Amino acid sequence: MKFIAREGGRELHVEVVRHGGGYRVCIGDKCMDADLVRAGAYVRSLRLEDGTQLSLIHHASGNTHEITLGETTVRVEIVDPLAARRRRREDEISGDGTVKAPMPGRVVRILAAKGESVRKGAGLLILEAMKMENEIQSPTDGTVDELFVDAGQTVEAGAELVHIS
Amino acid sequence: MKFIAREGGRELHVEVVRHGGGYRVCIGDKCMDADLVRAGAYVRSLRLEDGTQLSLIHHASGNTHEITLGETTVRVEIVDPLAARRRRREDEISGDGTVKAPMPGRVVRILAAKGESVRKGAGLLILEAMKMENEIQSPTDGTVDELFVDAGQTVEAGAELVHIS
Amino acid sequence: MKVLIANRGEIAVRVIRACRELGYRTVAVYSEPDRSALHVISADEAMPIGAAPSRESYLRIDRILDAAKKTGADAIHPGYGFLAENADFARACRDAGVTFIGPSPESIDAMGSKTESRQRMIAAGVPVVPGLTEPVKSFDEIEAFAKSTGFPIMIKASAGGGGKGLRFVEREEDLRSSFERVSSEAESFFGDGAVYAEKFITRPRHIEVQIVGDQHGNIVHVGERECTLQRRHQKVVEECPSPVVDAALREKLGAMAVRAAAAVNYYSTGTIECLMGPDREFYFLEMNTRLQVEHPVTEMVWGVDLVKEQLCIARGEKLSFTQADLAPNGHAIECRIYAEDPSRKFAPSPGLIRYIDLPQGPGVRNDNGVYAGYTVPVFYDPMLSKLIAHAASRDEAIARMRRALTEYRVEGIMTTIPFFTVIMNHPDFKSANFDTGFIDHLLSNLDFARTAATEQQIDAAIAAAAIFAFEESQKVQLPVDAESQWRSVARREALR
Amino acid sequence: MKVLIANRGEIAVRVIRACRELGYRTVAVYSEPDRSALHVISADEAMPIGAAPSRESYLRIDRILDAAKKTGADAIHPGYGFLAENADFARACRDAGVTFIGPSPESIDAMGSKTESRQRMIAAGVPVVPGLTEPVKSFDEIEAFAKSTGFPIMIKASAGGGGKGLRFVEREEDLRSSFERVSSEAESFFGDGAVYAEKFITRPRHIEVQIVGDQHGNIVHVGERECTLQRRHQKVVEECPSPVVDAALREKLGAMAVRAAAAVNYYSTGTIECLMGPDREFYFLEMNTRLQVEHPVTEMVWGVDLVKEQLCIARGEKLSFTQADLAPNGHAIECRIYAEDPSRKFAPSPGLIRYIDLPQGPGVRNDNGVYAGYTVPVFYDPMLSKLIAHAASRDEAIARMRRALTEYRVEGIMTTIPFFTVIMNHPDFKSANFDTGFIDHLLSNLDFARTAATEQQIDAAIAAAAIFAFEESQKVQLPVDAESQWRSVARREALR
Repeated sequence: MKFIAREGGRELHVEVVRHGGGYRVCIGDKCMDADLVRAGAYVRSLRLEDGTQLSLIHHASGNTHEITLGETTVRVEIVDPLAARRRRREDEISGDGTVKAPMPGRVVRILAAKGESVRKGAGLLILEAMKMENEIQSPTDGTVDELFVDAGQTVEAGAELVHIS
Repeated sequence: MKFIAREGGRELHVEVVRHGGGYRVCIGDKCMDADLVRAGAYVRSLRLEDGTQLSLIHHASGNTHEITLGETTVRVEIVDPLAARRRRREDEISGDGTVKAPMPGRVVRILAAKGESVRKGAGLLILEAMKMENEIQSPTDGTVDELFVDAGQTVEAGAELVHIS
Repeated sequence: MKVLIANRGEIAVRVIRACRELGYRTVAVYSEPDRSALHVISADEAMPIGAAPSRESYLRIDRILDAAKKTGADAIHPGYGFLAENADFARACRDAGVTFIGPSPESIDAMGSKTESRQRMIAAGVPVVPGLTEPVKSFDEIEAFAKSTGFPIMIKASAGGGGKGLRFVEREEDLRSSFERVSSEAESFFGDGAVYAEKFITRPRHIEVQIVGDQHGNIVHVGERECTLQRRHQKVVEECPSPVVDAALREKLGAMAVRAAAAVNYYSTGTIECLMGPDREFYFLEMNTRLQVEHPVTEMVWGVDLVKEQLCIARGEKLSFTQADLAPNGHAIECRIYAEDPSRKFAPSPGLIRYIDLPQGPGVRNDNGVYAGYTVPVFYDPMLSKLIAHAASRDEAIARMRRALTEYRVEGIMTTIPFFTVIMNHPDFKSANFDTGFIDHLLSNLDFARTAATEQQIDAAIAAAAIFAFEESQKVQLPVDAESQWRSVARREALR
Repeated sequence: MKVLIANRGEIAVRVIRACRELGYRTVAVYSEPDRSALHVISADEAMPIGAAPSRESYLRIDRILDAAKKTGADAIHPGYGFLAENADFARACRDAGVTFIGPSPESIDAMGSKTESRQRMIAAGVPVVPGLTEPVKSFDEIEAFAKSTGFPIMIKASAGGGGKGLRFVEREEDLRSSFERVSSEAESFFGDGAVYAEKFITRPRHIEVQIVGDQHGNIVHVGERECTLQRRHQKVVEECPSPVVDAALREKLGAMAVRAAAAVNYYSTGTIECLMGPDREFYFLEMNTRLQVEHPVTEMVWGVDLVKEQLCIARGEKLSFTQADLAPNGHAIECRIYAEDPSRKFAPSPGLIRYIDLPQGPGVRNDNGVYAGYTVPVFYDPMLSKLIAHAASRDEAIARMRRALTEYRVEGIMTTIPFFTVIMNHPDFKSANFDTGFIDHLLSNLDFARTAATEQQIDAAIAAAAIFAFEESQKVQLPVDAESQWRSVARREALR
């Protein structure tokens, strides 16, 4: 079965087939034989044919897989090629400039006024959570055309804060 | 809402109603106000109105609740009265004498021959598991009228071993 | 004794553990979002004390004393933070006839005031950072001070703050110009030209001494801790003993700490914080009149259970040991595991902990405050747990900590675990060559987003994700139990 | 060094931890049902070695050496059990050019034979249970032995076994009749009238001494362990130090153990097992030429990492300490947590561990071999994990163990945790007044099924179950996160 894997900005062709008692996985033209088993709710053990054993934490939500190996976390999106084509179109349309709250918290200060032009990385507002102030930065160059929150307001994670166009 | 609770051979009338932000639970004519919250997948915290906090592990399968508090495990069956009446009838019909394997293992020796009469507690066979031999005992006085296994045979948990009539 | 713990998180759990070992019943208090927090489900009794913000719950003296009354608790442990160094709280406990498990309100007051504590320490012969205690207007006074204490010094505007109105002076020839600039800045920024001077400690280490005293006047020290590694003035990694303190210096530091504590008639556990220069001269900074976050490293090395000692002291018992009974054993390191994302400038990472696996095995201690299925709330300190490694030597303790960090698995939120791995592997940490600026300097040269996965790890992740997707598409469940894929496939085939 | 661990369960994980701290790569081997066992998912590499039964996998010398060859492992740690005391395995490793992490095959052989080891111990001046080494036919020889060794003695049929053909003789006047009865029973049961006699140790304790030696002839002892608490000749609770051994006796025991080990040119870690009478006379029983299950209690008290020492010794390093460097610190107790149901006569309880929460905090060590979601297989030893508590004194260690046991939560299978709580609370355990018969006697007087819940616990269980059923019926989910029921109800009402 063929998939498209998106990782670190790249798109890779991946093929998975049953092989022996496990699987053969080809990523681009690199192939490996592997065996994958569950060890509890989140831990998976991947064993390669040379004996190398990698324990990983796997969390999937939809097509997005968050896989933690040792100290690093790799985010991979696995889609079948048809869905991938569809998705790419959507991305182009909806690549919008809404800045959302990365965590629940309280808006302490607004740093950028409506109509102000900002550079990528510029501070937009300060969100306080867990006894710390966190600067929310602009993801892109642009103009602040909407502020959805006021200073003092409490927001949930994912709440829309600012729109940059 | 009214229930029948079965615990330790007793049948108790239980009533649960919302009360304040928590519940009022009456077991027979003993009533208590309690608050129950989840703390992870299995742990529950029950807090009584005087402040007493009991952490318990709760595992339900069907109507049977296995609740562990400290070192003791209490098994409670909670049924609504209608279902309870139905169930009691079934129990009377199906109280049969099949002895099942309490764990997977290997039958090492048969201790009671077919046709032999046995007392409650008499050894029926030896089941080996985890490097230990375990004697499977007769749950009742009666006659061995069927042996479903042979010495040397491996059985799964719940496999029928012997029938006593 | 029934003990109410006026705190939350790992320290509340720590105190409950000590109480349980001594056979005391425990009462937890909790704010609304903390109903199912670990400290609540670990206690024998629990009482709600208000809404999420600390000032409406954990800082409410009235409600905490009310909870003690309702549950019949006859002692209160304040933990650290919140009300731990609040003399009014200690006094309110005393007035309510409840034992405060900590020092007297008078000791808290004496050490709580910067000027009073400094004067009492000087009187007790405890070295403080040399400086002018009063603001001056004339250059002569500054010059006299500089000559007596030696360069470098700092000249500061008395009314200053926030990094403004201060100058670092390294050479005598710069003294007059620096004095004039600070005076004029002080005048223009703050409308007050008064300045004062202080010795500048170059490349300082933060060393602190643990003391324990009873209510009968016995005070002993339990060695020093190395707390130099700080991020934004918050301790990050602590060690016991300090790699730069030898037995002779330990004795000197210990004697100083006991003298400092005796000067304020101290009992319970307390910590004397010092700055130490590269010349190993040390200077009293302040005393923390409570249990310290980093107390476990001392416990591991000195074999003293500081929380149990606090409980016994509060009950009026005499110390069960003398200074001569105590000796250090091996080396311990503590990492404070925070719900912060090192790859996003340590942004808080509250939320649901879907899965957590603590490291275990020899020499590993977890003072934990969370569990799998717990949602880390946004209202409080982001500390999840403290990980402590103890071994025969510092090198072995570092290796053990590194091993423990690789076993530590958290899913759902981001933690500072990868950051500690970087520290444990850093050559300057291994050689104990650092000062209080180490972490900030390290972080300015480190992009966590780029301490990235190896190619093998990325390939493994892609393969794992693809196999998962493949199995989902085939609606074949991964085996839940300890059974190999090889075997279950073989079985499926046999069933055809 | 790359180390293959020829074992499973907690001890394999323990060895992997030590290797990781020393920077060695690790290779796990596994039988079919162990593919996702903790030791496999903890290792850097893993190799299958056969089917479930040990004789088809963990006892297969050929396959283990083949796995070492395939993975390039240059050393093998055997753990305990399986091939750990198999001299052929040690020899096969040597022949294959792989370092066996343990003693020489010659030492294993010498201590593996009852008669050879007894003779060598006598030659080395190590006390053994006094007895006739050769069978006799005449009463005179028995009488002479009885008079020289003192009563009570045991007379045993040389060909006997299984409790038949033996007599316990307490008084001289019973000697002749007992001799005649045993001789005639021996003749009729076994067709061989030969008998022998042995001193009978009344109410014995099982005390063992840990030794460590390098390949350069240095041997030190690391104190004794108290292993008297046994169920069916299996150790259940172990302590370090023994509550009945003082410093003088420790020195004597230690010297004896070093002498015993030196007599067989021993290196690596090993244990001299002894019986000790109430008169504190001790007698060599056997030597275990491997790492002991209960090694952690020694590690906690003596500050020596025995597994790391084994690895360094196997590499040819000299011991990094001398006898004078070692001293005990505090007291440690170990409980072996088994998948057995104490309320059903300790019947094995394999199966899926749905949930497990290990105790944490000060002085608590878990040498664990399982995790939540793991299915305990039926094929192997039922040990899940070892729980070790360390504190400043024996009383505090007991209190700590009791505290840790209350934190230990397992759902899905039954464990021996409640059994240990009974032991920790037993007055004879607290006063250290026990012999090897303690547990069997305790169990004969104890019905675990009836160490039942209190009325409050039963009411709480019924209430919890009923609330759950109520909520299910209302299709109201219990709050998953740290939110109180009070509050979410209040919110729902506010939304109306």
